[in-house]
Amino acid sequence: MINIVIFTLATFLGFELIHRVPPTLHTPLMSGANAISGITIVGALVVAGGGHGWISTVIGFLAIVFAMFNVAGGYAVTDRMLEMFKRDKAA
Amino acid sequence: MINIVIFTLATFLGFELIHRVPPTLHTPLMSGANAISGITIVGALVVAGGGHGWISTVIGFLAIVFAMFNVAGGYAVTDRMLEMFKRDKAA
Amino acid sequence: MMPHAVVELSYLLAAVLFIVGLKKLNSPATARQGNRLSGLGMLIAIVITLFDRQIVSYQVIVAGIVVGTALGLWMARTVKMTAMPQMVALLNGFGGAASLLVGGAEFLRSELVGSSVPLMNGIAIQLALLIGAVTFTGSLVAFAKLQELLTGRPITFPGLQVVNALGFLVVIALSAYQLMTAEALLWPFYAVVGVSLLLGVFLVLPIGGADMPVVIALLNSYSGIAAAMTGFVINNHVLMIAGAMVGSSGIILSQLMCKAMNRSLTNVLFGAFGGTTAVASGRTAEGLTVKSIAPEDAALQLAYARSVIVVPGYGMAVAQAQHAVRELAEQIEKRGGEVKYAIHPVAGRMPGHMNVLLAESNVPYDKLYDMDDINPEFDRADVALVIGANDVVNPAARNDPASPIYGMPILDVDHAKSIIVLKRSMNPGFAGIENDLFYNPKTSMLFGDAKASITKLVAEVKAV
Amino acid sequence: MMPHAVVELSYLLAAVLFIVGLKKLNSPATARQGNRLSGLGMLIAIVITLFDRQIVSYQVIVAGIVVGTALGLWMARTVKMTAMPQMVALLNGFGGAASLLVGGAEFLRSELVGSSVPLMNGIAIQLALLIGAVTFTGSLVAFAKLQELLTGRPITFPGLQVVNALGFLVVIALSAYQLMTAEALLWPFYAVVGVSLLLGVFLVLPIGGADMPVVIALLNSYSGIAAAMTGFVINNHVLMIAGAMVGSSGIILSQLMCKAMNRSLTNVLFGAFGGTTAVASGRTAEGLTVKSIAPEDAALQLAYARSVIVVPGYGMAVAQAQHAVRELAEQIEKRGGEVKYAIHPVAGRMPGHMNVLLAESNVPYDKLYDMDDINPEFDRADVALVIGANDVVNPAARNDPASPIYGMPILDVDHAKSIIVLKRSMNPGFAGIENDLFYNPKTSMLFGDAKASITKLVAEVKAV
Ligand SMILES: NC(=O)c1ccc[n+]([C@@H]2O[C@H](COP(=O)([O-])OP(=O)(O)OC[C@H]3O[C@@H](n4cnc5c(N)ncnc54)[C@H](OP(=O)(O)O)[C@@H]3O)[C@@H](O)[C@H]2O)c1
Ligand SMILES: NC(=O)c1ccc[n+]([C@@H]2O[C@H](COP(=O)([O-])OP(=O)(O)OC[C@H]3O[C@@H](n4cnc5c(N)ncnc54)[C@H](OP(=O)(O)O)[C@@H]3O)[C@@H](O)[C@H]2O)c1
Repeated sequence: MINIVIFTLATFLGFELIHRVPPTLHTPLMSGANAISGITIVGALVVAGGGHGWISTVIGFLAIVFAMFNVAGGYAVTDRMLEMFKRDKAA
Repeated sequence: MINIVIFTLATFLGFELIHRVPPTLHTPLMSGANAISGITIVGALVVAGGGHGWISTVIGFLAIVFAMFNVAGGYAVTDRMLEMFKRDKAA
Repeated sequence: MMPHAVVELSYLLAAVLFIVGLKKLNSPATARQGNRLSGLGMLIAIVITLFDRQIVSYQVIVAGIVVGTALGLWMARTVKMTAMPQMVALLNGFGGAASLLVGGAEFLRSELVGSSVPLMNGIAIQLALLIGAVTFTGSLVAFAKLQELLTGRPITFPGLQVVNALGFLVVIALSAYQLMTAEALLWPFYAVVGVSLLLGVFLVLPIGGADMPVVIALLNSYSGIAAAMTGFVINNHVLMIAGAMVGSSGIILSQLMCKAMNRSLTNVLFGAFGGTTAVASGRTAEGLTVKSIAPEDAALQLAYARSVIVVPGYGMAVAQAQHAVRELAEQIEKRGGEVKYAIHPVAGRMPGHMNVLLAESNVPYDKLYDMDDINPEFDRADVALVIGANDVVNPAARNDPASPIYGMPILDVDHAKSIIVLKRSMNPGFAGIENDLFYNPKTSMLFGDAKASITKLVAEVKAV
Repeated sequence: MMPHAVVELSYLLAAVLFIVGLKKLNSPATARQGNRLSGLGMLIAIVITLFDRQIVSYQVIVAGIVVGTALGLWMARTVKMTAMPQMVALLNGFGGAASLLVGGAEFLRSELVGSSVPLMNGIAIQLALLIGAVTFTGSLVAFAKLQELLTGRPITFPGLQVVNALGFLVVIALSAYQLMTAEALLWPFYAVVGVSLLLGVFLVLPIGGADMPVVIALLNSYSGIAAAMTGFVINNHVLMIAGAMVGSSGIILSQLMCKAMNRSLTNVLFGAFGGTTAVASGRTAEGLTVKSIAPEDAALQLAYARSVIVVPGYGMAVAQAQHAVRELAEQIEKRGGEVKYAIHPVAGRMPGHMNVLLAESNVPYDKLYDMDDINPEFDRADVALVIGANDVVNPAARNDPASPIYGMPILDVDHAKSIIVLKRSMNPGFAGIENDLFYNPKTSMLFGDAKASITKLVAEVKAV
């Protein structure tokens, strides 16, 4: 139950935060938010490392690969994009 | 522990929400937020009604009076102020 | 007793209503609805608590609710709009008192029953006591200062802050002792409450009357945190959520005020600002002349102005001149002039003070402009009409690095073609400093109580 | 194993870093730091999990992390900026797959061990399976469409939506059965996963290629919710918080795009928009003439313009003309002209697409203006240079109630003194409709690939 409270609060907080991101940053926002959703890596680690037999381990391995791809790729590509955003040096 | 998580999330959410209140509404914001802090009435009810002996009951009674003053007065005076804010009829 | 899930969901619903209510406060058009939703959330929280908990003695509860509600509503109905700062201080203090009492009752209960409280709850109880008590007495002192039951001057003595620091340490030490000891002791409890109550008094006494709004915002924040602490104690998350949000609200508002005054929070709390009057700043007014103007002449200027910017300040609140101001604006508009209102973020004695007063007198809120929006417009204004404002239009904030208000953002009234200042004398405003604006060749002073002066102006403009 | 409080606080710290990271995304100046803080939060969450949980087989984990990270970084390094929509789709799909796998593993474990799962967790597992699977295959289809492995046209057949609705009902029914039955059954599990995977495919196939960004934003939202569900399953709040925030982010972005296109989300998802090409709208282009212009003449206009507004669109991305555009702007600025960029919220194929491309070519972000800010400036512009934009400058959105894009807010390029449009032909843009702008007497068409045309323009302006 308390979990639903947390989920609700985080949803509201997400709305407020995202609403303030300017359109200029919407593409990095998408990839950055994407990277955050890779948090499911925590679940993958728990599954893979728990020693619940080989099925779990295989599934866990795949889950880790997918999630880490999402995390590493997401953060790196977002960083690459954001690096390019520069203010006018003259101004 | 989970309570600290909730408190943290709510604090961040509060910051985001309040930052968007325009200066024009800062006085009603103060009294309105004040009314919300009267939520401690819930605690007062629990204390007063629990039947934990007369000390608790007396303290609980006082707590209810104070908290209800805060709640009723806060919401009512905020409503009174907000009622006065009107857009230009001509515009 | 109700099913657990229903109770929890109802509390969550209450929390969501608080959130949505605050969200809707971001525009005057939806703010009232937001406040009502928030109130609905409160109602739900109260009702569900009454149903859920094993309430044995309804009489006491009903009595308490009736008394509290009646008093609160009566105050809310009768309070003058100009007395809003006091009202908020009082509400605040009562909220703090409630948290203090709840914390105390929970402490006594656990101590008497001898049940051992988890450490987290123990800490929360001690915090509820400390913060609740400081909020209670601090708010009452703030109330007394604003209501002028106490002098607005800082009341202080050498070493006061040392005493406060010591008191604070004592509370911490006693609380820690209380948490650590296994015995059921009452004296540390009474001591914590007593010292905390005194702390509230001594923390606020040395702060000047006009800094009270910052104090109130901060105490508001505390009362929220105290409520959140009682939430930890009775393990109810709606209290934590609501309390935490109020906590952040107060902190934001006090920061905002400090920024608008270009002072640090430390300076406000410990600076004993506003003690000295009329400190001559580096450059004094000697040798400069003041031009006074008669109501008829001022009225002529206003009647023929195409664009007038009204700059209200604390003096408008003191004189209760807001209704007269609206009348004057209507007269000017009738003659084809345009009237806008320039609202400085710390004009008056609390944030948004001027807005509420002008709203009361039916000035539409889209004619009220924030400092940043209106400042560029003074260049084009024919007349800047300064009504009981002083510090917020003092050019020393821009020019005089020696001035105590140097660096504070101000309204650029001196960019207007002509300036008319309404006040009773040459006395300084809250900051206690000379104002060069009054000696500006473009400035004319219309001396007298703001309400009386404006009433005259209205009559004269009508007669033009 | 670490002390419980340390673990919990570390997860909370990770969540706070995600929050602060998103907060800092509100300005280009702090965005990069924000993204890195968010990444730090992720690192903390991963490390603390490795330390805390009873991890027995580190080899598998290390292998998985190395493989996944290597692939991810390699993609991130090598992907072209113009291919960002595909990249996001792929990342998204993989996130969904991970949630699906975690949900599946948890299900199998509980089922095999025979431990009875609390109802809440059971529901969360089923939701993780459904949402994870739909996100996975849906994103892959979106990727294929954007990468042009599949046609961009809607692929649909009569009754498809009925099939989808049925599939959805089947999943719900099977999940409910699974939750209710006490037996350890595997077939409903496989069926739920299988049908959900198909659902993802069939939900996205009937949506046109240019609507993919909306789909991706929505799927992004789903992948967040799927992550939150796995958080419910393994009872970890950092997953819930992060997942919920991503969930709201995707919803906001898809709403924003729909609003900028003046279409409902339902229309995007089920409208099979973009199927027909060059639908003649009410008023066709017959009898109107198009004025074509030579690069030399266009260059002359640009060279002597004092104020140029560049309007980039999808064609600039196709032609990869962003670097050439910057060069052209520099030449114009060298000659004393002022160049601004007008960015329509749905120009290109994903929100912020043009901004990223122009940032890549080193255009400072303070020269990029949002639609509402730049629209009033077209009145004062000498030349509006439209580079591969079409629908976002189509005046039919203002004038022609019969047009499918009627009501969509557009850039007011037709208010400029002169308009130069760069495109390859008279073919329509994504919406498949004629554009009256091209027949406007003020408009000159410079036909050809945008990059080639602009390179010519640069040379010509230099030569002037
Ligand atoms: N708003 C807030 O939240 C807040 C918070 C903390 C501190 N403050 C401080 O409060 C001050 C506010 O500035 P302000 O310009 O509004 O006010 P001010 O600087 O305090 O000046 C008010 C002026 O009004 C005049 N006045 C008083 N009663 C009057 C009457 N009946 N008729 C006509 N005039 C009258 C006074 O002059 P006479 O005596 O000559 O009439 C005085 O100079 C600032 O220093 C600000 O930093 C505000
Ligand atoms: N950005 C988003 O988030 C988003 C999301 C969903 C939908 N959409 C939709 O996508 C559309 C975007 O509008 P838009 O104005 O940017 O693009 P558009 O309307 O799709 O038009 C693009 C134009 O670029 C031209 N073009 C293509 N390749 C070119 C090249 N190599 N050189 C020069 N010109 C080239 C094409 O004309 P030729 O073939 O004649 O060259 C085409 O008319 C809108 O309809 C919008 O609703 C956008």
